Amino acid sequence: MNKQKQSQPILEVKNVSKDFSGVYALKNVNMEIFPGQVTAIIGENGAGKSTLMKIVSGVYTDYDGKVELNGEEITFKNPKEAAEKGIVIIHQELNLIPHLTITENLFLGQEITNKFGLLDYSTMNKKAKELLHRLQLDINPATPLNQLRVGQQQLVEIAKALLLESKVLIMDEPTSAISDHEVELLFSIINDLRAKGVAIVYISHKLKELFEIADRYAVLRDGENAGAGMLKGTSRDELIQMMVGRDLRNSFSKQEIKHGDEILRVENLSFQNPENKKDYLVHDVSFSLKKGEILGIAGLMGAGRTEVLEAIFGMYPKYVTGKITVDGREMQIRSVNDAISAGIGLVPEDRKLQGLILNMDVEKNNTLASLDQVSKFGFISKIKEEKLSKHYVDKMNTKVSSSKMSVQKLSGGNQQKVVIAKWLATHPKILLLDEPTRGIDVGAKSEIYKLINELAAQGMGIIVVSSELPEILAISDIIIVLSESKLTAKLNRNEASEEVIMQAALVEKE
Amino acid sequence: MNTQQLKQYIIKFQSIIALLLMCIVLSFLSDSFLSGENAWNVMRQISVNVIISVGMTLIILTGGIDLSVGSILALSGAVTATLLKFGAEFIDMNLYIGFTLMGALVGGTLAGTVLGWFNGLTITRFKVPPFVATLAMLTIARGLTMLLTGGFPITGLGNNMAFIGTGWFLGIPMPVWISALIVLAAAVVTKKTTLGRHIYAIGGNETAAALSGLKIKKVKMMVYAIAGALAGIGGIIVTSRLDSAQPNAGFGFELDSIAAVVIGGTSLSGGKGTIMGTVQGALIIGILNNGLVLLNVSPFWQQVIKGFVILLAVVIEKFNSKEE
Amino acid sequence: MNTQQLKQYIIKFQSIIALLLMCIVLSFLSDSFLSGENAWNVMRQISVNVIISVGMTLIILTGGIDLSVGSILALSGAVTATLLKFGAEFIDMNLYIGFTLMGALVGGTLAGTVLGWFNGLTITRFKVPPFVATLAMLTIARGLTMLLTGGFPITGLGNNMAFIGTGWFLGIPMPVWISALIVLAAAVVTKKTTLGRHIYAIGGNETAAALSGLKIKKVKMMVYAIAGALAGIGGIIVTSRLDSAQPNAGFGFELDSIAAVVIGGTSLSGGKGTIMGTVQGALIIGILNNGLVLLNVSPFWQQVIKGFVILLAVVIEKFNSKEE
Amino acid sequence: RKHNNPSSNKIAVVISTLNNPWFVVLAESAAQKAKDLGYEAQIFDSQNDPAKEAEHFDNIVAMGYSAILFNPTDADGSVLNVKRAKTAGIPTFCMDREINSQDAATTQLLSDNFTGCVKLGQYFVKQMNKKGNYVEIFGLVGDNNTWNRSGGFHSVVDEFPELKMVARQSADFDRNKAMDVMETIMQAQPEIDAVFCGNDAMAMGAYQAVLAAGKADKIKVFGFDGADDAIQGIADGKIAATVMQFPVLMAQTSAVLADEYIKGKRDFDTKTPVEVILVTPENVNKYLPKK
Ligand SMILES: Nc1ncnc2c1ncn2[C@@H]1O[C@H](COP(=O)(O)OP(=O)(O)OP(=O)(O)O)[C@@H](O)[C@H]1O
Ligand SMILES: Nc1ncnc2c1ncn2[C@@H]1O[C@H](COP(=O)(O)OP(=O)(O)OP(=O)(O)O)[C@@H](O)[C@H]1O
Ligand SMILES: [Mg+2]
Ligand SMILES: [Mg+2]
Repeated sequence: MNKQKQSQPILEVKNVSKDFSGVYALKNVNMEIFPGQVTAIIGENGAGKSTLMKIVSGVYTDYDGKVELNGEEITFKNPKEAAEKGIVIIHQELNLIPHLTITENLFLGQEITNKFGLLDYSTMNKKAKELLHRLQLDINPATPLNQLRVGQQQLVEIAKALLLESKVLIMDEPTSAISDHEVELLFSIINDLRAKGVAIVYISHKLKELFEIADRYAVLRDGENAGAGMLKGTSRDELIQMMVGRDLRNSFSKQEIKHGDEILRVENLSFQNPENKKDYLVHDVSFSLKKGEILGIAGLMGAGRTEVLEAIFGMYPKYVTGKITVDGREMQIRSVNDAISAGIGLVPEDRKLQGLILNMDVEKNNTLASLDQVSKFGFISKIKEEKLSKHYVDKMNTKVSSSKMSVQKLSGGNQQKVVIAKWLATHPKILLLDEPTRGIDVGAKSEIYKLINELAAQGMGIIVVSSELPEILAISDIIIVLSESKLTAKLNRNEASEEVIMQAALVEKE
Repeated sequence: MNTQQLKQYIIKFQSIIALLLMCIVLSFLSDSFLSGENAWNVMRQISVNVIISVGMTLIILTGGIDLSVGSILALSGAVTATLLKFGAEFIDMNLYIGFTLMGALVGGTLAGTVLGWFNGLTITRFKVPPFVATLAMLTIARGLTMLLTGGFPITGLGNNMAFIGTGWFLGIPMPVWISALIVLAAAVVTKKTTLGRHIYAIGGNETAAALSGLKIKKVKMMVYAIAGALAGIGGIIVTSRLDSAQPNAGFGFELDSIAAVVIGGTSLSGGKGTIMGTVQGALIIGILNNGLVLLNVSPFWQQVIKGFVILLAVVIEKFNSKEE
Repeated sequence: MNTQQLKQYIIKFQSIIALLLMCIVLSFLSDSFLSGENAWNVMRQISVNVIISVGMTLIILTGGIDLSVGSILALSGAVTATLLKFGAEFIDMNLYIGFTLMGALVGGTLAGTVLGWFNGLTITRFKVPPFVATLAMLTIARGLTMLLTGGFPITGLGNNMAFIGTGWFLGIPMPVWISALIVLAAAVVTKKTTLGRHIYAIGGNETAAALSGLKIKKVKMMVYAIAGALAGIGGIIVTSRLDSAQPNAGFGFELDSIAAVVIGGTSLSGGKGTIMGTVQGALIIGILNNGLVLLNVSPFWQQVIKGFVILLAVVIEKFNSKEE
Repeated sequence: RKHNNPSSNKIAVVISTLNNPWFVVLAESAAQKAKDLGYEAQIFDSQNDPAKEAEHFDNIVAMGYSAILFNPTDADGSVLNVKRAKTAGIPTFCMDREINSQDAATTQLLSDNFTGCVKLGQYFVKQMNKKGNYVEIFGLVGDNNTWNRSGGFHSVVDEFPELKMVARQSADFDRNKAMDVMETIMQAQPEIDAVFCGNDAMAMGAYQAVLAAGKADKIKVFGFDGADDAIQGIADGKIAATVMQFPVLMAQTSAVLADEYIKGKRDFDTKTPVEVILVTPENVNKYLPKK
């Protein structure tokens, strides 16, 4: 909006380096952020994007180099100081308090009090309501946060940042848990802010989004600058080239696989809401899956996609009804163990909470679900375990300095690979993947797609839940669409397009 | 949402129903249970536990725990009694300050505050887990009490001091007044103030709280110091009631207090619970103790029964909060 | 990685250095410290704590805690002594079974196992938090012990029984043998078996473990039952050493045991720690107790010093593991 | 293996607990007397735990003490310890509490709790005119003094059918607990004429409850131990009676006997009874704490 201002960066990063006990996450990184523009920061998993943003926003206080705000060097003691200077960050990890209400979360650390010094709930609730409304999240702001789904929580996280008067707004993968509909909303908000002259830093692995919203880009590779400039006139392939330092264009294309016999049939699957017996999280869903087939499940946030997988995987036997047939035999899946012995594996939605033992090493996480393969009479064979783990680390190209490294030190993408490897080690017949590429860079993504395809080619049946339609379209043989816990469409690969899927996903919504 | 709110009210109600049920059963079993005098007895007897448990609730809400309350209580009582009886002699300066009652009370409470603050210090600055830090303090404060008193009780503290623990004011026993005021203040703090929100937030998700700019260390220090101060006040009341500071006072109080907090529905992992719940928890324990003695149940059986009631209370509580 | 491994070795080494340092200082301060007899004394004295703490370590590794070990120890001792002395009378069936020593030992251990198993049951099936479940058991088991013994010690258990606690075998005291074997077994279980791996996984992230198909409830039940059994063995040793089952034996043992585990570097939030660490923790406490007595420190000061040493040990431990 | 080298002149004082002033006096008087006699003295606190006590004995044997002044935690549980010391050539002198062995200890200086309570019981019966309702508050369950005192008392009082025990509860020898328990009992039992407490701390606690309930002139409080405030209480008409034990005398005598042993004397009586005296308003003046 203000041409003159745009030529002056509001935030400048100069020669910043940061190491975690000797291992460099950032090396001499420079970056400029301009007001009234959206700067996309791109890079593979572990490239250092989040680390850089944590430095800028006062989370990490020990680093080398300089950060300048409006030409003046700044050093923050904590995130609050940064926020006071107008640098606000939406973290990649959700940072909300489960038992507090939405309002309380939004105003945490900046509570409004009345003249007696007591909390002024009516004002806060009112403001919260307005804010939520802006994000089309029409929930009572006095609802405790832990009653919201991940996607809704991410919207609250965004709302929390919007509450602060920001000059620089950093969004670290804000769309990883929300679906296209909410993404559009977020973009309209970003556009508003941009028009008001706010500098926005936007981190995402979804390149399509970046082209839609960003003005500039900056690429990080292995903690170093790998290019920056205006997005206009830069092609997707060029970006990818910068990110990974190699050409990835043809790395993924769907192979035609000959499908075999039916491996999974789900009939009249229903999942009662444990909190409300009359409500169904999954209602009367039926489908079938053949060997070597990839089934994509699409739908909006809260449509019940996760619950379909959870129901099949035996996580809530008390609330699930329906018939599940695996390999022609009807299965009574009353527990996760039943599911595993029936040959089913689930790569869950939230890898940190549900997928990994964070303080264990890569190797032990790899073998957790298949310990009996590497043990005899209950004793684990170290050699076999190492071999098994090495096999999958190599196969999946997991970037680890050693398989004895604790998984919490890995970047998101590599963590996801560890979770997938855990299930592959059990040699499942059917693999359920819930948002397998959430927060994963293009390089790792295409590796995962390739892997999924390979697994299918070996005769595994695969179900993928994803909020990214292009992803669903690219990898699925058949696609089912859920809307408000009901199945609203079953599409063949050739019938499906983004439009058709969105149509089905929005059924009954209005 | 409205049905949910309704449900939540029912849950609150249920907890009180459980209490009422206990009372009804007891009043059938024992004539004396329902007398007004007995009611005041129970209230007075639980008042020290309530006071300590308020501090314990705050600490547990932040995700911590305090095993040292009983020892701190003893030390504070001993400090109060010492100040009151012997004054503080500053031998070096050839100074002798005769402590008035008020001075002694402040001194006793301060002693508790300082020890609580020290707990907070080791926990926040030296990152010692609360369980261990306060376990160490349990031993340290007990040792200090023994050193201060030489292992002997300090008795004969005078009528003014006795009033705090045994007096009545407007028809209500003093300890009940004190505990009620503390409960009220704590309920307001937890529900209505920024500090309260921060306590819940820290217990709910410390990382997130830190990233929201909350001063974790400051809040925690404060909470441990408050708990220490409350243990100090508890110590004063105990000392006053007995007209004697006992070096082994407060032994095992930490477990009673934690039991009250947990029966009251506060989660030991932090971030969830209320002061009023804790009061109910203390009431349940108090009424149980009272009832078992009224019924002249053998002390051996009392222990077994108490254990099962704690289990039962928590199971019911769990069951209810699942409905939530 | 190599530097990292090296560092980790150094850390292990440091912990032992600390122990050595303590020993060196003590041997300068007291002539008797380094005598062989004193060394066996220390080892024998810590053996019961070591045995209990092995169980406690397993429980804490799963993210739980056990406050009932002391009471279970007392009950197991009482059961063993009762069986040994009076046999089990089945009055109804007109049956009298004189228990041989072996039978009594099995019976005592079994009693501990059952109570531990009951802890596991309330924790896994009724979802009572471990702190509360075992707090209740602390009271219940103590009450049951009182009921069983009528509050009186049971004595005169014979020489065979006494051998377990006071005898020597191949120049090593029996309790040391027993604790060493248990430590060895537990170290193998935690490091080399699937059960051990499952214990760590559950403590590290229970949800993820459950979703990986681990049988959480089964593992937890097992761990609590094992801890109960070990408390039972501890009870047998205590009873045997004293030639008498004391109804109030084991009082406060839970805190000593937790202290050993925590000083040994096991995290109270679960998933991280080792059996050998716990042994070191127990050694530190044991040597400290021994040293303070050898140096003729007044019992009151001993408490204060012990508290500070616990703090210090954990601070050093924290400091080291940060380097990791 | 004898450690009894003449150069060692250390005396150990092993005390059942220091959590009770009575035992603090016992321990400190013994240690002081030993020091006065020219020995190094050290106090070991068993914290009411026979297992800790066993540890102390191990240490004492290892460190080569020349005598042990011993206040056992348990009559039976402590026997093995004393025998172990004896085997190592270290004489043990029991103070206040007995161990159930004729030959393990060199001698036992006992203030007989049972007999003391028999005396108290007799006085109690007289004061009550053989009828009325009374309450018993006993001490730590599992402590043998608890049962000695209770047993002595009941051996007399149970002979009188019109003396009815209307409640019997434990208060762990603790003043605060005794007060709470007494308060509650008075609710259930409006007609109480007396309360017998297993020690003076509980007696004082019960008295506080009785006083607060305005029944100080109706309910007679009986204690045991001869603690300073209880003796003062008898003089002030608050407490009806207690049994005086003589911890200082007992402790000092044991130190003297130990000294004699070290100097070569060997023939000691297996038991040396130390008088316990019933203190009532009639004779209280003799025992009032000097200040
Ligand atoms: N707290 C930490 N301790 C040790 N290493 C860390 C820590 N945080 C990050 N790292 C390492 O620093 C590097 C950069 O991580 P960062 O989270 O910044 O990557 P990112 O670009 O945000 O990746 P992603 O796209 O997966 O979020 C990675 O190699 C990571 O393993
Ligand atoms: N534990 C719960 N408490 C309350 N509501 C729930 C709970 N779990 C699921 N729901 C509701 O059930 C519906 C389906 O949720 P589900 O997680 O299956 O959606 P999804 O399609 O997987 O969405 P996402 O993309 O966010 O994973 C939503 O309306 C959600 O709010
Ligand atoms: Mg990141
Ligand atoms: Mg989902």
